[in-house]
Amino acid sequence: MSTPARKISAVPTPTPAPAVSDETALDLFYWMVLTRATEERALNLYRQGKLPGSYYTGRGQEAISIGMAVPLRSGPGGDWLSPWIRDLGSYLVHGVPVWRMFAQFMGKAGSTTRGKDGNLHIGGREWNIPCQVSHMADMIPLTVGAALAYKQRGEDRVAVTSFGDGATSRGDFHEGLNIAAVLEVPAVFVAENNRWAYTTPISKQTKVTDLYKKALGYGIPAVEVDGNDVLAVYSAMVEAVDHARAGRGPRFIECKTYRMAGHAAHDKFESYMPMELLAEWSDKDPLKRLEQTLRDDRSVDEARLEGIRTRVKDEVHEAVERAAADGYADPAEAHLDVFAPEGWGDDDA
Amino acid sequence: MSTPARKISAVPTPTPAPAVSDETALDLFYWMVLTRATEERALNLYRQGKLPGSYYTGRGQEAISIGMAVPLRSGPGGDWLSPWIRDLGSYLVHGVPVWRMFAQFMGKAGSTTRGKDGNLHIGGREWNIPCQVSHMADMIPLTVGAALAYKQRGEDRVAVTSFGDGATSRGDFHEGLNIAAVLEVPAVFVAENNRWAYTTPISKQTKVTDLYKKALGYGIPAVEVDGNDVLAVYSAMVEAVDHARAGRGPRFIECKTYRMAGHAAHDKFESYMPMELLAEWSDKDPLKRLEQTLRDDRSVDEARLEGIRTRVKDEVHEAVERAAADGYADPAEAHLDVFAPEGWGDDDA
Amino acid sequence: MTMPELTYLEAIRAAMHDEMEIDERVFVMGEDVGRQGGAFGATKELQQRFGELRSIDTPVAESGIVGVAVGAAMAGQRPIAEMQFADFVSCAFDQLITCAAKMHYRIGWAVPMVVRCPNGGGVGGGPYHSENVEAWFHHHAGLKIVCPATATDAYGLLRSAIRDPNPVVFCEHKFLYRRVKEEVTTGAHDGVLVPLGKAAVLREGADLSIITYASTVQLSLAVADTLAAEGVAVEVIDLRCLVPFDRDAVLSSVRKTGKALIVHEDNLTGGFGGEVAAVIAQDAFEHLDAPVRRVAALDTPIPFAPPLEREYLPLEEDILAAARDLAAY
Amino acid sequence: MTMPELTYLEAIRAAMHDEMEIDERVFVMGEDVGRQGGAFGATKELQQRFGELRSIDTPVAESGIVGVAVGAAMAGQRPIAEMQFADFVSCAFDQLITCAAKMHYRIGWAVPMVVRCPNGGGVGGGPYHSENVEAWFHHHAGLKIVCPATATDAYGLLRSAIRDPNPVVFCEHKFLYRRVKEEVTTGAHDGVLVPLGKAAVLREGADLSIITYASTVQLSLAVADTLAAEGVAVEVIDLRCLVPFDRDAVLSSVRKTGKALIVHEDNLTGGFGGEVAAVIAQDAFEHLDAPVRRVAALDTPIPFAPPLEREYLPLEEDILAAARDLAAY
Ligand SMILES: Cc1ncc(C[n+]2csc(CCOP(=O)(O)OP(=O)(O)O)c2C)c(N)n1
Ligand SMILES: Cc1ncc(C[n+]2csc(CCOP(=O)(O)OP(=O)(O)O)c2C)c(N)n1
Ligand SMILES: [Mg+2]
Ligand SMILES: [Mg+2]
Repeated sequence: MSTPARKISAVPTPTPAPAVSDETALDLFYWMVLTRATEERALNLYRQGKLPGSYYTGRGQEAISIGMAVPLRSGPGGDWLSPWIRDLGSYLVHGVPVWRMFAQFMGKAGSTTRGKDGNLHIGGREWNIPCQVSHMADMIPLTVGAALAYKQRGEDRVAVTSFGDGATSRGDFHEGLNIAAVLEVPAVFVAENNRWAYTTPISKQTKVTDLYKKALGYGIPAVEVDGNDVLAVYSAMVEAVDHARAGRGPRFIECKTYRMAGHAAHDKFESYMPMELLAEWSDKDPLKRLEQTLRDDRSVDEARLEGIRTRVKDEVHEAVERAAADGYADPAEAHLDVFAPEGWGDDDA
Repeated sequence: MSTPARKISAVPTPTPAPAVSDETALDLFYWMVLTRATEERALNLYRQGKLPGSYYTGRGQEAISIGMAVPLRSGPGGDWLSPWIRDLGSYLVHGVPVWRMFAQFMGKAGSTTRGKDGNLHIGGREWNIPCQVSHMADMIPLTVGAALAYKQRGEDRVAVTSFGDGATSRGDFHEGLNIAAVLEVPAVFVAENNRWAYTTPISKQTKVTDLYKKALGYGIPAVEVDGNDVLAVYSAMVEAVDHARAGRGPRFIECKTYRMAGHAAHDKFESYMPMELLAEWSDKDPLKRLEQTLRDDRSVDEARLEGIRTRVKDEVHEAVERAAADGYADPAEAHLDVFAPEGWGDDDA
Repeated sequence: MTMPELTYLEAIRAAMHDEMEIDERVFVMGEDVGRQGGAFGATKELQQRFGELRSIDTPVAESGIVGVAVGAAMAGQRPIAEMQFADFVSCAFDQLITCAAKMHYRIGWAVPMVVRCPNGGGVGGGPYHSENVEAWFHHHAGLKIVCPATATDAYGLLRSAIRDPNPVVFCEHKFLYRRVKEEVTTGAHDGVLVPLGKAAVLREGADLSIITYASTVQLSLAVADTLAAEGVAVEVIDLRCLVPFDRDAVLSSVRKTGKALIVHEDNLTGGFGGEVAAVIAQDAFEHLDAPVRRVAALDTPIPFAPPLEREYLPLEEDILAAARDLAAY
Repeated sequence: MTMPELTYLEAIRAAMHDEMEIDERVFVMGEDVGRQGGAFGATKELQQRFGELRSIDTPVAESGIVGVAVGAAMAGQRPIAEMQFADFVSCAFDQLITCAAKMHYRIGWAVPMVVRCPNGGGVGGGPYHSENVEAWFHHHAGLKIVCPATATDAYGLLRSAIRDPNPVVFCEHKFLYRRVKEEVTTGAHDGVLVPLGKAAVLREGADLSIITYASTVQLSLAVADTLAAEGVAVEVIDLRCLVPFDRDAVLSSVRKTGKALIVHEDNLTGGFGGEVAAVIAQDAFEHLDAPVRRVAALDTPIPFAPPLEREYLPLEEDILAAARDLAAY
């Protein structure tokens, strides 16, 4: 069952957590299964030496990447979403086709960056997904800026970004949240507290390990939720987005979770992560939990779930094939597009 | 009378506010009178066109600059003090001779920077005062670093810095405080909340206008004090410094006050600062209040106070004369000292 | 269309005003820019005219300000972020080079924004209120850099910068703010536009090219006058923009004169002059009749005391001496 | 004294270890540097050897890290701050140029610290894990910049950098970390020291000077080999440090050969090569027999996909082509 979000600071009009319909729950299930399958496949490709660079997985954090993305409006005129590298699922939900994710990891021309950037540095104007940079927390002020633009134009759009516990130590986290609060923009901040930043445990990152408390220092109402419970994340997000969309200012959601593997595929995490804790959190696997809820509390047919799993398997297979068949961009493209051409964007004016 | 510091977050061993002796109170009085007189004289010189650049005064904030500096150990092996531009008095207490302050404003060779920097960008290794930069909040990480050095060497020294409400919006405030908390260094942070940053009122600076609450987001115990009551500031500082010196980690003090003039001498503040508030705060003038306490509560002889005033008048007069008589550094010095010479500091190794 | 006599500073204000009149997406943001109109008055009365959502007072947070501008630009606005002094753009360096500069290259999503930087020395500002920041950025592909020297250019280049779909670092020299003045064709619809990336040949001459920009343009013209009286014809080129760099204008001038003197107020090492010299030494080598000379400030922080700052800055006499040397070579 | 065969990365670790052995003031700090020994292992086991106060894991906060290092240095320590990747020093830019660089000039109080930056491309890192940051700083007086190309230099220059009383940006090229290896004289008391500011003439030759540093040194030597077989004697100069810049070494080489080719992996515009070219064009002009040429990366962000990154980087064949051209000029 979904644990209700613990409210820390009064939200203007306290609405009861919206009931999540079975259809939505199944939708969340589909996206989580797709995310898990995509990541598993990518990790295998990495291990086979078929992906350049390294590989970062969000396994065990899919409840967050999915729960925060599903409540948003996607597509042109939709909401801005700038997800953290653990949040592959967010990209999928918000519109990026699976094959382009694989093309991205492979550096192919079909990647959203035409191979100019790698891993989850994915984006495109058609999806209102800016292309993440490596520098942690940098996307926070950008997200505030997008929210400001919506407010200036009187549009009922919101801007959302997610980030890890490590990112909260950076100045841009601070400056971004403070400006968001003062300018009362429709932004939602999702902190994914998985208790590690590379090899650094949260105890060495901050003395205030409940990240939602940091938001209170900016006057931003904040809640903490069980980040391994997709229904909890989804509900908290629906509420936060509704409020932001209604012009009541920014919101902050801390999702408590645990990093289930190393920082990246090359990281020998066994040397520093306590195995007991990993085992413990493994029992809280968000996908298992959602499956259980669907079966036990919502009496969803196993065949229906299996149907989704099969559909996903096909989708991923097809996506990998397509990405593998794709070529690299012509090297000449390396020279292009440093600057946008004159007149860029004039159509939308 | 001194209002006791309101404790926000438990300080490990709550000690009663130490009683301030008459001698100490008179000492505080001397420094406050000296600070006020120095600033008044400097402002006059500025108006006469005798100081290049602009001029910033801390009039009305002397309780902070003096109250935070007097509890510190000065001189070689003493405490690190990095005061904000409103805190001329801190420099004096911590050892900078008055005439060198004037030389500083004038850009003379006798300035602590030999004219290479101006206004309160003052410092010197002999006083453990680093030379402030203009960039607000930059000195916070530096102060944390000095505190770290003392901790590493097992010295019972503390590092102190002060800054305005505006500085709390900057990333370096955040990064510095967080690192201080995590590394548990002996640093004391003094926020001077005078409710303005240039023309920006605190309501546009942050939604959390009680700055001590920000420190709690880092797990740093924090108190707020009446920043116009030098005995309150002094007592809070004694307590904070004692705790930091004892190795119990950083402390944060918010001094609530009001900026009694424009941002700088050239600022036409009448256009944006409400005059009623200025009048109201004028009644809370920290020097008047200390005088009153000394006379009424401590029965100090008026003659004794007058003696101090006379002594200060002479000191300031002499200081201005000396600075005026000083020359500029030779232009050739502009070329020198970009780098420290090999072997610098080897004597202390 | 009107042609008032405007100072460089008034021209900057007029450019923002006029763009804001015709393009709702344009807005200004920064510390004290709103009700107060900024530390120098560049945004004076824009809030009164266009409202609080288009002239935004921000907290003191340069990285946040620039980052917010990047996001707003991507979301379809045309932000103009003001740094209170150019020096403080150091705090926003990461946002500029990491987010603003590289977004379009990676996903073809443009970032049309301007960061206005009150730049430069000569005003007794000391090390932290006098920096020339233009050469902090030309290394970083994806940023345009504009450095006007006249009121007309300040107006026309700023309007072009606001319209440009790319992030532009606009270095307005604060020494020139009130010291430079001329009739400027303003007006929301028919004010003058000066294109980015075109240098101006301010004086033609066959003997020697001075290549310069911003505060040293007037000094170079004075030197050209002096040398004209001595029979030396100096060509003076005002780059106006460092990125895009008008390579052709520089090369064709130097190919004609055979002698190049590069002048900027910024310090020598790592200044833009090195880049100009390198281009000349590679691509006009066969036409060179003399060493490529640079006149610039000392490689030190900018000292505060008037005699020290004078020593630091390149003065007219320094330019004259170098130009004379070169002419005589 | 021992002479183990060390990789460039091991040499860096050994330098820190050996300085920490003999100077209690020296300590390392940064993200994951402690128990883990850093993302690349450069500080491996230093915490185990020297304790938690001398090998400090920090929060993710580059500006804070560098600022803390500045303060600790002023208070008498000798901090070595590690950036996890050089790219992230963008976040610490302000602390470096505002606090570290200008403190001694203003009050004569030195800031002896090192910021280690795992630098450079060629490792498939994409735009944010491949930057060459050395040219972000040479414009800013008060910072030294070191760019070793060999394991011995990595060791000897890092030891000198740690001992230097000034802030040093130490750019260690991560492509070289495990690819470059040699016997290095290590040892707390008698390990080799390489002074800052002295270029190395790695190959003497009378026909053409290649001036380079870091990852392009090996490529340039290979080009020298190829051209030697063609009868062209190439002199190869490894700058080792950009600041202090060994002007004399460059000028005397170019005065001898009359031809200069400047090579770096960093992108062309605003790279350090512009400065070198400008110095040559001014002070060795009379000896030049050919244009001053530069070979460098594209003026773009650093693309991720292998074929694009290859296009971006200056390759041996690019250097060879330019050198041949120049030799034939
Ligand atoms: C400014 C900056 N510094 C350092 C890094 C290197 N780095 C990449 S991910 C990471 C840790 C991230 O931790 P966290 O924010 O908790 O996210 P998680 O990986 O746990 O999802 C670090 C230090 C970076 N990307 N950006
Ligand atoms: C990083 C940075 N940005 C902008 C400025 C310009 N500036 C100087 S003082 C000031 C306001 C300071 O306000 P506050 O911190 O409240 O201190 P107060 O002046 O009230 O004592 C500003 C914006 C600066 N010095 N540094
Ligand atoms: Mg984490
Ligand atoms: Mg204030």
